[in-house]
Amino acid sequence: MTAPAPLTDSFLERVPLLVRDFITGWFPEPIRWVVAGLLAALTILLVFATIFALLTLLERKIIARVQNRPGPNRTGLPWLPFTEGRVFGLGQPLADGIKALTKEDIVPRDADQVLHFLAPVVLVAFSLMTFAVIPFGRNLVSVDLDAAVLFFFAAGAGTELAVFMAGWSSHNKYSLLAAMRALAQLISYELPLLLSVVPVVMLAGKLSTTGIVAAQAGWKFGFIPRWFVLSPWGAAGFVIFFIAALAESNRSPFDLPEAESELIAGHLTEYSGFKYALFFMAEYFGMMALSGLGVTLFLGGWQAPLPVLEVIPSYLWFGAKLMLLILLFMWIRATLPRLRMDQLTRLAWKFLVPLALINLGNAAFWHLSAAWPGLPLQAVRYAIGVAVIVIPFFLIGRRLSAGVAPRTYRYAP
Amino acid sequence: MTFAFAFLAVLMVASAGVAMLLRNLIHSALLLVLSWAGVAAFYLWAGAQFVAFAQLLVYVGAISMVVLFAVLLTRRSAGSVADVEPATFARAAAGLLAAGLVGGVLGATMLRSHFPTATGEAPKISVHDIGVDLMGPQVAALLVVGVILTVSLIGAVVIAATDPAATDKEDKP
Amino acid sequence: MIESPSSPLAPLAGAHVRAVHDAFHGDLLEVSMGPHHPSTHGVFRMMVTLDGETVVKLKPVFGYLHRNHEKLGENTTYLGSMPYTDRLDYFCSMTNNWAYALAVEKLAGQAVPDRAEYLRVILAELTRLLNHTCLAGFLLQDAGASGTPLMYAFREREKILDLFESLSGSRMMCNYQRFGGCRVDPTPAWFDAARRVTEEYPRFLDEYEALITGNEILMARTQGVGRLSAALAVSAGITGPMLRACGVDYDLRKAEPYGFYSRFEFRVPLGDHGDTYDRYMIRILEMRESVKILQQALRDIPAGPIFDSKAKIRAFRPKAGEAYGRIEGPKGEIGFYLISDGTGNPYRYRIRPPSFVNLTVLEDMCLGHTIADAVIILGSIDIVLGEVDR
Amino acid sequence: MLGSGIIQGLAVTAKNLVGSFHDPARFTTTQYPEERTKLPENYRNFPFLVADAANDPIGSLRCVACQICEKECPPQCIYIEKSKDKKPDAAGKQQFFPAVFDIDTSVCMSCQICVEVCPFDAIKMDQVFEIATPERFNALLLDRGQLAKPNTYYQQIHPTEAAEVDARLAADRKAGEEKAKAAAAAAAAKAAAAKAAPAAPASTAPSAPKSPAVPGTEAPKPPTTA
Repeated sequence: MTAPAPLTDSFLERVPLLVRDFITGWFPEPIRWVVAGLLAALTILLVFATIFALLTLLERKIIARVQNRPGPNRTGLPWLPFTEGRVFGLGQPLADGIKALTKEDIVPRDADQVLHFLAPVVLVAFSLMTFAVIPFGRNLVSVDLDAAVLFFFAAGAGTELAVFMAGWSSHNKYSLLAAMRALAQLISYELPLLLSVVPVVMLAGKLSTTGIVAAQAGWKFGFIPRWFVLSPWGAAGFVIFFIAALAESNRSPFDLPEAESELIAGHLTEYSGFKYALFFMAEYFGMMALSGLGVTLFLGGWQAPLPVLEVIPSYLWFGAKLMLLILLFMWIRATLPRLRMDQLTRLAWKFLVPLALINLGNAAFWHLSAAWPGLPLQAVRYAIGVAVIVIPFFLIGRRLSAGVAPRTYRYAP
Repeated sequence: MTFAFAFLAVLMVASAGVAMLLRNLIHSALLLVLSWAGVAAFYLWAGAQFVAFAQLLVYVGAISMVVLFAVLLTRRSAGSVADVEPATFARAAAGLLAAGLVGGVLGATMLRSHFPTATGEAPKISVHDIGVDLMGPQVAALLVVGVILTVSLIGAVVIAATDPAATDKEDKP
Repeated sequence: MIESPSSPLAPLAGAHVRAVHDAFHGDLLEVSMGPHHPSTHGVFRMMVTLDGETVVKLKPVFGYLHRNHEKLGENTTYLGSMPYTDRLDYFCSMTNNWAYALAVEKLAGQAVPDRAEYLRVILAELTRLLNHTCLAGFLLQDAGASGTPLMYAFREREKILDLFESLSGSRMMCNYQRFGGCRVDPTPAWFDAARRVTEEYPRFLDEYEALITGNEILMARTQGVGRLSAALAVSAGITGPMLRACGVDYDLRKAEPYGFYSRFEFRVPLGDHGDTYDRYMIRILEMRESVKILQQALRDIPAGPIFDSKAKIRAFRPKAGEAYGRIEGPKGEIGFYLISDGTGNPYRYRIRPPSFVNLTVLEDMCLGHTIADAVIILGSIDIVLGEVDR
Repeated sequence: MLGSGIIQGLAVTAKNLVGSFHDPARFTTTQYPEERTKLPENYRNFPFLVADAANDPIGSLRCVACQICEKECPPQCIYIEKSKDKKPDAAGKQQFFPAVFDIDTSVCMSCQICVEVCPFDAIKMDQVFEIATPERFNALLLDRGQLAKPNTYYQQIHPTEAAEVDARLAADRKAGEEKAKAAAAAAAAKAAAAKAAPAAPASTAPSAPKSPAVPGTEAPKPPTTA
């Protein structure tokens, strides 16, 4: 992240890098890279913490609107002029934050004090680390690692540990049950998540996130972007990735570890005050990071969808796509009931994993048939690509939903 | 660089040592995870990015879960203290003997081995090169490892699977 | 079952949890769900013994909301008990009122004018709509649907509650029926509003079903879960949609037509599986039938008095005797048994609460299912603790 | 197809998300303290005592302290002490009046049985619902001063019902006056004839029985038998 911005880019595109160079310019050359790294970390922390704060509000607003309610709209920013102290409840995150900070931090007497404290810290740390390898814009990636995708999942693995620590250390039956559930769920869905990413890595030939974005550059026929999601294997992979990401970030309909109708608040039951807020934050960070990875791997990263739209800076495109995915997360949460534990694991092992494996073969076919000449043959290639994934979907889907079907009812004579 | 090495080494050894000394098995398991993370950091320090992340993913992400599950599901002790019988002289002697034997073998091997001193820069190996290498010259080894893992997995499933009658009963709502 | 200190879950032992050892099941975990738990529909407590997440024993504990209802009824006048019946099953005050009024009218030999009978049918069917709508919402809430179906249910319930409010003066504690008729005569504007609600209801039901009935997750969660056999249901005295979901054709509106139900055309839906999904679907189908009854009743309601001129409000003293009045409430058969000794207070006042009787088979339905299923099975029984504990 | 039900559900929620911005049938919320829905006329919450004169509410209560409501109140939240002396009511008759009339609104369940049993139309249902108070003890125990509200207020909150009550009371009063006049005339004739000491017919005659069971918005009131 120390390379200067190429002068070929538009000014808006270069702004973040120019600011960085301006600030690092105050420091002597030998420690500039350290300053640049810290600056990147600080920016990510600030930007995503702000987005997190706004997302909590947005999520409540959206779910409220889906449910035909106005959502939080009372808490305003009292010092803002002309608003009568209310701006769509924009003060809500602030109020929530103050509440979380000032609330008494209750630790159960029998809890494992050290682990109880460490769990939220570890969780936030690991979920923040995943942001390091996501390219937010043309030249905006904090650490351009060669094995970036691997790093992402390695850092994500730490969060499971934190969830376990939280559940076990709370010394509460609900917490422990939730922790066990969370572990089973995270391990089960790690597999389809990874398997859905493998085709991307295979076709891009790289583990580096910037390399994968670069592999999706360019336009077919001058206007169709070459994003992976637009190919049959990519679309299937994206859907599998998305479902697995829902489960990995404990979002509805896979929010079993926090199933309030069964387990109160799951592994968060014994947490209060700011530690609870940290868990909450880490959950949103995880969701944003996974969405960011999804954008990078399947949706062309920071690339514009049309050549003419490239005047808009790349980081805005990334933000827009990220938002889109997060809205999808919220929409799903507002709609679906939750699965049962055995159904959840069955979905992973009997449905997503086989489909992801088939998709791997599909991607291989796509890779090998890339050179088929002529439009008709390309159309055949598309058809095969779609068929290879859709037919197993129907077969496995029918198997999975066996015995579960809408019913007809009779009436008393 | 020496400082980083020393720090990582101390971290690894210390966490492993404390893990052995602690009575609380969960704490021990978590410290073990820390030790593994130290190994990953050590790889990273040595410039082996791929191996480091793989170590993190596999050990911190997966193996640790297996260990924790094993501890939670098999522990037969009351309280959080490991169920250890009171120390006796015979026990201590047996422990010391075993430690001495293992240490002796390891030490002898290390003393006999010849470690060539690294000269100059470590070679830059990209993930791409590793992939090519694994799929090319080393593919036989990779396949053998895969087969062994598959066999062990199938074995585990066979052992874990209950008899059909019991499964049937469970399936019926 | 003995407590075993060597269980792996023993470190968790404390006030709420006890590791128990059972010779057959090995190590079990006893969890006390409730009385303060998000999904027990009030202050209900389930002592659940778990093998892993599977329920091997479930003991319902209730009485936390006991308010001495029956004894109060014996110490107040006949009329004085009427507002208390609102508070039994606070979703269905209109049907509770009707059942009580019916019992007292039987006791006193009191006639009811036609218009009042029609009104009672209209209000009872509106109550059925609102109760079943809410139940569907709560069931989905228990299944984890972050409140959306519940909010839609509440949106529609609001319209019915508005009707109740503009008629009786109160949204939930209607206190509307009297011995010999009803309290307030609805205005033509009220009937227009009721017709509008009735017309719009099928559209809401369509949307609601599109939202959730075909949902694969809901079907997977509810089909085959909490199965209740017809034999057990009959011998346990289960009534209402829960009984009809088992395929037993028993609806008091058909079996023992009270009021003017014999004048209306409607069908009684029956389930074949007796599982949670059937219990949910029977209620949806019953709502569609209720809409039909409402349309007929709102069309045919005659003009005339709503209160029998010979009926008494003050100093109401039925002659000595006993009577049992029962109706098909939304939750099942709700009945009131009264013994009069000729004074102003009943000598004995007894309620047959459908929630309470239906709750008795909870353990039988939950055994072998997971704790997550137990929650939605409880939700599908449709209990209101005000009625269970009385 | 697996997933079709889920997609259908997502379509419904999307429709509601959009609908909540433009469709008032979907977005039914009102922002309470600023916006208020109009209370229906029949809405009831807590009883109040009707007073005929707005300038002297306590002095002009219709209540004659007959204590029927106190007996009939299911949660027994009414406490009445009858006055020792009598004073003339609106019709000029000598009546007792409540020296103490308390309603504990923390106990009252707004069932309006007191209204139904009152033979004098003296207690009616109010429409107040914002009586929350931080005071723990006496703030919710309303005495007759707080309970007394003028008839004009009653006409304002329950117009239809109040009009009926007013008409009935006017008819009663007229009938009462005529009866009193007739009685007075008869008494005068009797007195003239027999020269006996005249009794005060107005003070002994109970309030005239009301027209029973008019189907309408008002609850029927059968004649007093207590």
